[in-house]
Formats: sequence, structure tokens, C-alpha cells
Amino acid sequence: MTDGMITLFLSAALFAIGSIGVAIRRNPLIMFMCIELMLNSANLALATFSRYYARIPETLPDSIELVASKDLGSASDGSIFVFLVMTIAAAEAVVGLAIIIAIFRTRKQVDADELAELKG
Amino acid sequence: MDFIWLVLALPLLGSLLCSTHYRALGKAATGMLASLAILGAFGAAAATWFRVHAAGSYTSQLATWLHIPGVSGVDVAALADPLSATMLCTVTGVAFLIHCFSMGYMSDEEDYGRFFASLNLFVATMVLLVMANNLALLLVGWGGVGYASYSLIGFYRQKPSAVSAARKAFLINVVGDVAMMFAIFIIGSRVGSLEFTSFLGPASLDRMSGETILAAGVCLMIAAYAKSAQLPLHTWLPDAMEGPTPVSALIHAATMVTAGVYLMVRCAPLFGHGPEGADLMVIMARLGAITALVAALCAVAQNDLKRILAYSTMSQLGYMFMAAGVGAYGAAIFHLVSHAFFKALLFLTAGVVIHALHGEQDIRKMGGLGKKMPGVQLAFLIGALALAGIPPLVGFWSKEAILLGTFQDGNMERQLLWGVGILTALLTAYYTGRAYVLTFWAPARHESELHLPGSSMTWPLAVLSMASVAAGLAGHELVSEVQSLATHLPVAETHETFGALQITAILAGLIGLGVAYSSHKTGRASLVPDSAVPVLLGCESIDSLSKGAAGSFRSFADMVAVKVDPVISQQAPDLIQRSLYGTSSLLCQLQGGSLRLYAVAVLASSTLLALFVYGLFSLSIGAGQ
Amino acid sequence: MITAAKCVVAVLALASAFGVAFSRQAVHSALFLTCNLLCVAVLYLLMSLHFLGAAQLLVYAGAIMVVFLFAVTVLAPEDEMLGKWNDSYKLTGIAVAALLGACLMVVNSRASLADLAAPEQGSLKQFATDLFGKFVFPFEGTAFVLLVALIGVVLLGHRRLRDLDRGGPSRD
Amino acid sequence: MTLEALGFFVGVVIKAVLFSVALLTGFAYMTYGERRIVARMQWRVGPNKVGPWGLLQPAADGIKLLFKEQLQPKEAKTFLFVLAPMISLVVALSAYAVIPIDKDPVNLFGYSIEPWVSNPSIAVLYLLGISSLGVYGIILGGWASNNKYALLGAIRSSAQVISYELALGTALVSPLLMVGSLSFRDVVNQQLDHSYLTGDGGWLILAQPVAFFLYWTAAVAEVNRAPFDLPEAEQELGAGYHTEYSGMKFAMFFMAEYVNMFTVSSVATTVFLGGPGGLPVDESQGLLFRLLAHGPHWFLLKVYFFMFVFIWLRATFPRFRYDQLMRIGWQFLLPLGLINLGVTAVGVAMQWKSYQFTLAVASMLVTLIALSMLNRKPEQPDHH
Repeated sequence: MTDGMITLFLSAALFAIGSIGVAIRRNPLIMFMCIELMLNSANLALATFSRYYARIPETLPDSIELVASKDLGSASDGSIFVFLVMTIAAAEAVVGLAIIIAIFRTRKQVDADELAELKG
Repeated sequence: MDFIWLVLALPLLGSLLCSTHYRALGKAATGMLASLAILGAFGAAAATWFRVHAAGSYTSQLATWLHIPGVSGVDVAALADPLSATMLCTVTGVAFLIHCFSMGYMSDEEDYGRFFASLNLFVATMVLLVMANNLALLLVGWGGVGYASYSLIGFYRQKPSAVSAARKAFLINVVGDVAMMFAIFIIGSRVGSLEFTSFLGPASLDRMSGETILAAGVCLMIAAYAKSAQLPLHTWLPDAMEGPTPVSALIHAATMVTAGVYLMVRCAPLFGHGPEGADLMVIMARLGAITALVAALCAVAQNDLKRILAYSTMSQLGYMFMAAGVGAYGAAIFHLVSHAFFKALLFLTAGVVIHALHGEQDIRKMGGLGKKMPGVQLAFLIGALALAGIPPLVGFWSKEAILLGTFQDGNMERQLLWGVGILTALLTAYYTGRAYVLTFWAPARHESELHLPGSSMTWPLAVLSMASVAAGLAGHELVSEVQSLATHLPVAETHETFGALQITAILAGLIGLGVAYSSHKTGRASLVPDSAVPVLLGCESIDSLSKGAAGSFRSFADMVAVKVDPVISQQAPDLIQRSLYGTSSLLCQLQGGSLRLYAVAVLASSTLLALFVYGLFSLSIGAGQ
Repeated sequence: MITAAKCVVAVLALASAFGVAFSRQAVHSALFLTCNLLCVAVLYLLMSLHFLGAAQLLVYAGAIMVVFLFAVTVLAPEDEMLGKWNDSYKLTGIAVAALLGACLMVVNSRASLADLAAPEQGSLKQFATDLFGKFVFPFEGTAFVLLVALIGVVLLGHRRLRDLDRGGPSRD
Repeated sequence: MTLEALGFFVGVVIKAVLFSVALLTGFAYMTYGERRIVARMQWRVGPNKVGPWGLLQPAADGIKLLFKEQLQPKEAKTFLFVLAPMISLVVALSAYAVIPIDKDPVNLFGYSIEPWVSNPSIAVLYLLGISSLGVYGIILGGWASNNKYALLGAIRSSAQVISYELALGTALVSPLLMVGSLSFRDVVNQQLDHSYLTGDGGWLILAQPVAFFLYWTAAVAEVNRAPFDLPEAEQELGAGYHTEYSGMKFAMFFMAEYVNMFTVSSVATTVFLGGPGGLPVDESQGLLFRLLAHGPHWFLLKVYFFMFVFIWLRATFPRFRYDQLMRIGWQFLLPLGLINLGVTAVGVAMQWKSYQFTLAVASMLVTLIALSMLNRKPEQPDHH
């Protein structure tokens, strides 16, 4: 197992754990944290690929033209996307928390299963 | 020094300041500011005129405007040549006097700032129109003049008639704008340049096919006819009298209606090229003559002072188009300039009269003003004599130039045109004289106290009177300059003789005036029997024609609204609602409301997607290997 | 050496991730998540992605998680019982998540990674040049999203919208 | 593991320990110094009984705190209750790792010893990131105490710290933009280049006075010192988030606060006052000149000057109200910092010299003051 594989597998595992958390928890705060976990794991995968995968087009067959096109970008591209995802995650977390707090204000106790007023 | 852009910039700046700061400035300062802006523009125009005459024509490029593949010359650039320099001087000079007049005339109005802002804008757009060196920039001024006239004709916006008159003027002008755009499209696509000096050059004219010249020329003519109120697009002009009198003066004298003549002279090489161009010119001359005659007949039947003047403008414009049609471009522009002076004088004098009579415009209710306002009477008299073509006033020289240019030995058509011109001159002298006599000499038919004008209203009249007398001096030079510019030919020095033609014209004018004096000095309202009035007003029937067309559209719309619409409006929403409801109740099944269900659904679908992509990937790798 | 460190940190990260998903108390979840984020930051540093490590520290651990902790301590949600496992959502969810995880694992295992040269110290300049050059539009877009989020949160945070009309929250 | 790596590792550990010990000792004597100085300012004597001039007072305090009974509320969350002060202290200490106390490595006994624990290229980001973790100690401490006042103090404090972190970061960006690097060493080296009039050197406080003012204000708030010591407002909240703490756990919060003071003073020194830089003399002319030119003693002198300013502020200023505090942070410091940043960015793009930055920032300040005076509304009578 190479160096990069560790973080790649870790990223996959974190994603799976995060998705389990989203699926089984009823506290919206914790669901939200699990979503952050998933975002973070995606970031980890991006970072890993940008660090270990940046300039090796010859490992791919020519038939996949999209991937194998000449411009695979520079090593910092992945990092930049991680950075942008972090920023978006910050915005998302703040808005999400504001919504959850607004819900808490009106309901005192929140169970995700009971927030079903928008059902069709 | 290149002053030409100042001619545009100063009125624009004045307009901006007047519209934004008039509250801070107060009435007096606003009017002063607007007038000063125009005065500055006039100074710059004069400087440009001198430069053109000292150093020849030039083009001043300010900016590149549009990059259209295949079309060049769409720039913000000014063309300074004798034609545009003369026009600029006329426009700004007359406009300055009218501005000064307005300061007194409009002093009782509330919307002082709006008025002067619009007035300045009007001048600015006209200046832009005149100085543009290409058709596209000219169109900007063309449309701008239409807008500014709209806002000025409808200045009394609480008056329904003013508003509808403004709308009418705007709509008819837009017909011209659209025609202009078509002309631009045709010329741009066929020639590849919109610059006057380029597409009117002999080389590119030779490249144009006859059809192109015909189409472009017809479009340009429609545009000019709409702007210059020629038959059959003339109906807006008499109605435009709803605006304040200074505005009428501006529209009729310096800006707006002269634009059409200017365009025809500017594009003269196009009309002078080939058999198609000649055909167009014949049409132009005939239509011009007809307009001149018909408008003069209309004027005879009018009783409203301003409307008489309005129809006379139409008639004189007809003269100008006739001149352009027979190739006497210099005479056309000369008449334009001289007409600017005396028509401005007439309108402003009419404004003083109307002002003095508290808004009364009917000449049947005037009279006896000569004794009370001798100065005004003199001014009106000078204007009237100039319009009637009595020497030595400027109107005589310019009208003579046109009639001389029209008459041609041995050419029946030209002689006929000349005859129409003489007839029109006779009628012109008559109705002008009638208006003058009824207003100033006939016994008074009003009791109210006169509202005498202040000095700010009178000194522009003095200046214009002077100009109406003296402008004839410059006529010869102007005619030959413009003529050579328009036809690209040097004008042969002709020795004008004081022959039978001139004498006929003067006689026509004198007869007209004499008839007017003898029949109206007692206060008799009209020579025309009432039954003949509708005949004379025939040209106004076009209005009712268009009204009829509009009425049929309206009744069709009424029919739709009553018969068709209810059916659709009741059935269609029902149908839409039912189908939407059905769809949504289907989709509602998907909305369980449980957050976790959604989460799981998202997860499951992304898993499926991942599997799909993975499968695709393996397949293609397998295929690749 | 670095591989070993990575393994240790990865195990820590995994453990704390389980902690996030299965803690009863929300506070513990938040702390575990912080721990997890710090582990990821360390992983970034171990991959020589220094800037990312610092940004992770600053943005996630320093800002986002503080806000989370804030929310958790202020709202003080009751402990959640994880007892009922007969819930069909739960079972489906776990199954689907496991499938997804397995899928990712398999896909990842096929990725051929090569240890490229670690970015040198000056890579921060390259990063900044790319961020403000090649990726300036995504960057500006992100800035816009942040602005929108900011405005949204201010609106959500006011108890009543008419507070805003009075020029801010009441100060009494 | 190679021997060289091991040596490096050991060196780092030794330096870290040394720094920690130095900071904690510094903390101890800062408490003593603070009590003496504040006492003098208040026309009192201060602690002077234990040892000569009371110099052993910190030791006595330490021993007392160590053996005090460890109280803990009944419903407190034990684990977090214990963890919180540790987080505070560890975070405070680890922030110091990137601060250089001299310009170059010194040769000592044949070893080249770097006068810093670590010098990453992103030192400033590291410092900001680590110090932003200090909030955890506060929130967790307040929450785990299971005491309403402690929780309120914690919320106030963390809100304050988060708010002022923004102003702090913004204030730091302008000088760093001038330097063009996030490494403290580069910052120091640029300032040691005494070319204020001819180049881009010189102490950054000269080129960025507004940034310095903003930084210092935000830093005082960031470490919860007077006049921004709202969380500890005794009249309102007991002792703030550490109301329930006693003994050594309380001492750790206390230590963290003072170490944070050291840290922000050191950053102020490094970024604005030229760090270890001294007089503009030619250091190649011998040891004396070298000591005059730069060295850790200069660094210490400046840091202690800032520490004195902390004490001075505390003795002089009354405490702000909470709404005033928030308003200052969001409506004054942050916008001013952003404007300053804009001016600096323009300057950097136009490659100004240092003194030109001073002029530009000064004229910006004058403009802003003039604008605010022009826009001031006339006094309106109160309607109650």
C-alpha cells in the first residue's frame, strides 16, 4: 500500500461513516456534523489526488478522452478546490446552524423525524 | 483648436445640470445656465465654422463605438464641413435666442427645470444629428430629437390634448427612425461603411446596384419625410402646437423639421447617382411641390395663429424638398437657414402676442394690437414679409434661389413645378398677410388687459429681425458652397439677372399681401366660404384615415375581449390547474417528509451513480486494453 | 516514518469519526468531529500541503466547529437514545452507506498513485497565483456565496424581521 | 530514523520545553509585576512581604494553588471540566512555537541553534489557527461547569474572541502584504533592513500605524484583558467562564491568559516593532555592535514593554459595555482594517516605498476623520 492509499482509504471510510451518521441519527445537529465529516472526507480525497495523481496521464487509456486530455492542471489545482470547498462548507454550516437554531427556538426540542411538515 | 465637441457637450451638460440642480439653482439661474450653455455651444460652432473656412473640412474622432464585422465607420466622430458648420451655427444661434426668450415666456411655469433640461437636450441631440459623420451616430441624434420633442410637446402633461399630440409626434417620428434603421442596414450590409465620406464616395456608389440605391434612398426619404412632416407623414406637426410656443419655434425654426432636409442634402450624392437616384429625385420634387401647395391651402383655412405658422412651415419645407429634388441643394439649405430666422421670429412674435392675450390663439379674436405693441408689430411684419418673399428680406433671396433652380427652359415638368411654387408663394403671401392684418391692424375684438412682454422676450425678437434682414447677404456664398459639397462639382459662376421670373415671384407676393390687406383690414375673418374649408383642409383627412384604421383594430380587439377571451380565460386555467394538480399529487407521493428518508435516498442514488460510473470506467478500460 | 505517522493519525481519525456518528451527546460528537478535523489537518501537513493544513485549522477547527459547539452548548439538546435498531430507515441507511463505502474502497483501490515530489516551500506563491489567476472566477463565486450566506444568517438570526427595520437588534 | 533527524527532533523538543518553561516563569513574574505596578499606580504598595521585595510571592501563590482543594460542581461534566483548562494552556503554549526571538541561527558549542522552535512558511496562518482553538477551552470550561453564569461568561467570551479574531487577522494582513510572506522570519528580516526612506524596510509600525493600532486593540480584546475583560466582569457574572474552577485548574486558565498576552505582545513586536531588531548600526564591527543591532534582549525588551502596556491599560481604562465592545469590533475596527487593507493593496501594487505607505495611511486617516466629522448629525434631544 503506497503512501497516498492510506489517506484515500481513510477518505472512503470517513465518507461511509458520515453517511451512516446522517442516515441513523435523529438530532439535526449531529446529522449536520456528519455532513461536515463527509465534506471533509471529500476534501481529503481531493488533496490526496492533487498530491499524488497530478501528472500521470499515461496510466489511463486513450479512450477516456475527457480524463486523458492534455491539460491535467497543476499540482495546486486540487488544493485550490479543497480551499474553495472549505469556504463553501463554512457558509453552509453557518446557514444550516442558523436554520436549526431558528427551529429550536420555536420547538424547544428537535427530532429530525418530526420535522415532516413539508411532506407532500 | 478642435471646438466641435464642445457644441455637443455644453448643451448636454446644461441639460444634466438643469435636470438635477434646478431646485438649488432657482429659476433665474436655471434659465441663465441653459442659455449660457447654448451660447457657449454657439461660440464653439462659430469657431468650427471659421476653422472650416480657414483650413477646410475635417473629421474629429472622439471614440470608437461599435466593432461590427464587415461594417466600418461606426464611431463617435464628427464631420465638420461647410454644411454641418452652417447648420451648427444656425441651430445653436437660433436656439440661443429661443432660450433667452423662454426665460421670460416660461417664468410663470412650475416645471422650469424640466423645461430647460428638455430644451437643452433637444439642442444637444440636434447638434449630434448634424455633426455625426456616420449614419449610426446620426440615428442616435435622430432618435434623440424625437424623444426630446416628445417631452417638450407634451410639456403640459396635465393637458390630455398635449399628451396625445406628443404621443402622435413620437409615433410618427418612430416610423422615420425605423426607416432610418433599415437604410442603415441596407447601406451597412451592401457597402460596408456607414461613414458619409466613405459610402457617398463615387467608388462605393458605383459598387452599389440600382436596387440598393433605390431601397436605401426610399428608406432615407421616408425617414426624412417623417421628421420633416412631409406628405403623408405630416399630421404630427400641426398638433405639435400643443407645446409651449418657444418649443414650437425651436421645432419649426432650428431643430427637428430641418433634419430631414439636412439628411437629403447630406446624402445628395446617393440621390444624384444613376437612373434610380434620378427617379427618386423626381418623386422628391413632386411630393415637395404638392406638400408646399397643400399645406399652403390648409394654412389659408386656419384660424389659429400658431397652426397657420405650422402649416406655413410644412409648406416651406415642401419648398426645400422640391429644391433638393431638382438638385438645388444649396438653395434648399439657404432657404432652411433663412427660414430658421424668420420662422423663429414669427413664432416668437406669435408667442408674445399669445402671451399678451393670456393664451388666446384665435386670430378672429385678436386685432388692434399694432397700436399697443408697435415693436412687436414691426417684428411680425418683418417676419411676414420675409415669409412672403418680398425683397430685400432674406426670404426673398432664398425663395428666389429655389424658384430659379426649379425653372428650366423647355422642360414641362420643371415649369409646372415652378408654377406650383409661384402659386404657393401667392398663397403664402396671402395667409401671412391675413394673419398679420387680423392680428395687428383689424379692429380689436378682445377686451382683456394686455400682458406686455419683458425685455428678455423682446431682445431676441430684435436680433432675429436683424438677422432676417441681413442674412440675405451671405446667401450667395452659402448656396455655392453647399451645392459644390452636395454634388462634388464646382458651381459655375452665373450672372443672375433680374428677369421675368423674379418679377413674377415678387408680383405673386405683392398680390397675395394686397388681397389680404384689402379683404381683412375691416376684421372680416375669412375669404373662404365655409363650405370650401373641408376641401382646403384635405390634407388633414389623412389623420382621420389613420384614426379609422386604428378604430377597426380597436373594434377587433373589443370583439376578442368580449367573445373569445372569456372562453379561453375560463377554460384554460381550469385545464392547467387540473393537469398540474394531477401531476403534483403524483409527485407528492415522493415527499414523505422524513429527513432521513431523503438522506438515504440521496445516498442510494449516489451509490448507484458511483456504481454506474465505475462500471463505465471498467468497461472502457477493458475496451482500451 | 511519515507513513507510520500517517497510519497512526488515520486510525485516530477513523476512531473519532465513529465517535461523531455514534456519540450520545451532541457535545461529544462535536468534540470528536473537532478531533477528526485536526487529524485531517495533520494529514495535510504530513502530505506537505502546509497551506491546506493551516486553512483546515483556521476554517474548520477555528471557525466552523466553534460555531457548532456554540450551537450545541446554547441549545443543549437532550441525549439521544440510539436503542431502536428495528427502524427500517436505519437499516436501509446503514446498508446503503456500507455499499457506498465498499464501492468507494474498490474504486480507490484501483487508483494508481505515484508519490510525486512534495511541493516545495514556495508552493504557497504558486497556490496564490493560481487562486487569484486561473481560478479567480470560482474564487469570486465563493466570495459571493459567503456574502449571501452572511446576509441570510443575519436575517435568520433576528427574532423578528422588524428588528431590522429599527436598525438592528434592540439594545435594552 | 537517521541520527540527524533524531538530533533535530531532540533539539525541537528541548527548545519547546525551554520556551514553555520560560513562558510559565514569565507568567509567574508577570503576576507579581502586575500586582506591584497596578498597586503603584493606585497609590498602594502591593505584595512585598514574601522574600526580598516580595519576589517570592509567585512561588508562594503557586504552592498555595497547587495544594488547594479541587472543587467541582456536582452536575459538572467531569471529563470536559478537566479538559478545558488543559486545552487553553496547551493551545496558548503551542502558539509560541513559530515566533523567532532572533534574526539568524547562532553557533553555540559547534551546533547551529535556531532561535525559534519552528519556522514554517505559513507561520502566521499557524499562529492564527492555533490561537483560534483557544475558544474551545473557554466554551467547554463554561459549559462543563454546569453553571448558568459560567455558561453566559463562556458565550460572551467566545463571541468576543471570534469577533475580534476577524479584526485581528485583517489588521495583520496589511503589514504582511507589504512583506509579501507569511513567515515571521521574512517579516523580521525586512524590518531589519533600515531603508525606510529609500526602500521597503523599516519597522512596520511606521508604515502601518493604523494596522498597529487595530492589531493592538483587537489583541487586547482577544486575550480578554481590560478594558475588554467582559467575560470576567465580576459585577455581572461572578468570575466568568472559570467561576467554578479552583486550585491548579484555575491556575491553568490564568497561565493561559498570561501566555496569550505574551504571544500577542510577541507578535506585535515581531510584526510591527522589528522583532529582535535594535539600533541601525553596522553589526559587522564587533560583538558590541552586533548586540546593539539585534538580539533576543531587544526582543524581550519590546515584549515587556507591551506587557507593561497591558498592565497600564488595565489600571487606566474603565471596562466597555458589551454592546460597545461588539460595536467597536464590527463597526469600527473591521471597516477601518478593510479600508487600510485596500490602501495598502494599492500601495503594494504600485510598489511604494515604506514612507509612502505612511503618508498614504495618514492621509486615509485624515480623510476618514474629516468625513466622519462632516457626516456627524446634530445633537438631538432625547425623547423618553
